[in-house]
Amino acid sequence: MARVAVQEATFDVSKEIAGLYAGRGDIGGIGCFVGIVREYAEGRRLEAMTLEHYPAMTHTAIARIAAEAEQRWNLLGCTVIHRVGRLRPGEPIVLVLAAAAHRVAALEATAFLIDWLKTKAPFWKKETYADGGEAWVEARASDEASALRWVKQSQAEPTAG
Amino acid sequence: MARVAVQEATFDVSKEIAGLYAGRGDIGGIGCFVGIVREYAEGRRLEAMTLEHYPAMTHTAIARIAAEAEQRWNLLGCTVIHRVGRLRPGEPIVLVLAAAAHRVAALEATAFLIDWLKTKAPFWKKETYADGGEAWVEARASDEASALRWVKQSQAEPTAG
Amino acid sequence: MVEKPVHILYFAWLRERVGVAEETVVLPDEVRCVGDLISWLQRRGDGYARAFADTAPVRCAVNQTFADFSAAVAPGDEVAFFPPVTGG
Amino acid sequence: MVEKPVHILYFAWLRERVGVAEETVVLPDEVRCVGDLISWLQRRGDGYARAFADTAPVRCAVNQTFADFSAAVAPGDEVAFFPPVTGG
Repeated sequence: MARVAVQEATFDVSKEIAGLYAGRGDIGGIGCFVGIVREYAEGRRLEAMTLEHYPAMTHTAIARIAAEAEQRWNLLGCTVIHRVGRLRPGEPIVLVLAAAAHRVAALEATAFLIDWLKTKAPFWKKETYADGGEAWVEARASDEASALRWVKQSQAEPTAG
Repeated sequence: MARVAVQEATFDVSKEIAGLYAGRGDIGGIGCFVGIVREYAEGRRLEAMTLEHYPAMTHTAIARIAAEAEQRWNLLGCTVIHRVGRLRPGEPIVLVLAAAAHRVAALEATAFLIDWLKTKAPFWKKETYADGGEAWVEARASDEASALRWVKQSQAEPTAG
Repeated sequence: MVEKPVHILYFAWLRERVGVAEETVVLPDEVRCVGDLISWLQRRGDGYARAFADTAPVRCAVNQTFADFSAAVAPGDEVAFFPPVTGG
Repeated sequence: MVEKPVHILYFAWLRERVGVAEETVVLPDEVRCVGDLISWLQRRGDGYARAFADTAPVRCAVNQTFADFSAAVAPGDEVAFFPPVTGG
């Protein structure tokens, strides 16, 4: 059962990683991704990035994505922490951890989780620029494509096996 | 220029991650892998894992691997810390961090770095079992295969492009 | 005629255009699916008309599950409208 | 005849079988490459013979760079012998 948190506060990566493997000997590797707010968006300097979400749905949506990863890669631990509210450039925004017996599963699951978070979890980003303007971030086709690689792989499995 | 360390002491993942992105706004994501000593090796319980290395060569070999990753994925930061000496099950053994503008580069570079560390860096593991026996870990064909995916990809690029 | 109270939520620029984050409305019986609800909302005022002028970038969830515009809307449902997600 | 002092290092089970971690040896002139050096070492004693009985799992580096058995060995070189690496 994954640890899922949606919060305004930042997170402590060391503490989250230690929480996954402390006191157990079956984990051989932990894959991790930390997303960070960048200072420039297509050439415009950011003052802040504000994350809105759908509270009644967010936790369930992330838990479903995590459960899918846990099952597909036999994970021995999984953590997803997504921040909401107003963040400044250089601040961490999301943490994904996937623990497994071996590194390939841990790293693949990490990539899967962040790809799916970007396309299946109800978050919306608004950029506030240093020049005073603001705009909602548009979904990128490349994120959709990244998420789709996992669908294709999944559909191909029965045929290949 | 990557941060490379070979040490007996453990490492602080949060501190290492913060060291990569603190004070800059160009990093969008950090991929990370933490390797951990597992308690069982093919059914035998481990008392300890001892890591030997080739001091005059280790640092240079890792720096070369990291430089390759930095160049291939346009990394904005890279850290490799490998522990040596006697480690107990459940202890972290290796840390790989790759920072980039976007997540795909960060996670691919992380996978590349750990694959290459396993096949190109002069470390040797000896397992000491709870029943008193000990044995040098043998290289696995699967690690060689994992490392080769990056060579193939590299060779295929000129043709594809 | 059956009264159909439905709770509606709006996120991101849909919320900004509609002007409210959530509301409970009582729908006429002929509103049977999300698509019907959108047509009904388009006639509800200027903000709604602007929010739903182009439905191509509009996504929805019924009772906290992503759904198509063909999804049924029943009394007591929670329907949310939003642009494609951009978290992570 | 040219004196050829070479520094040799052994790691993992090669070190254990040879019995020393490193040594400096003066090689006869006919030892021109790593392969020649292995043949020379195989006759140096029982530990060496056991260490190099099967060279299939033996890897080497010359001056801290991975090398083939065909790599040249020159005076002052550092040659290391070890099994396939298993770090990470």
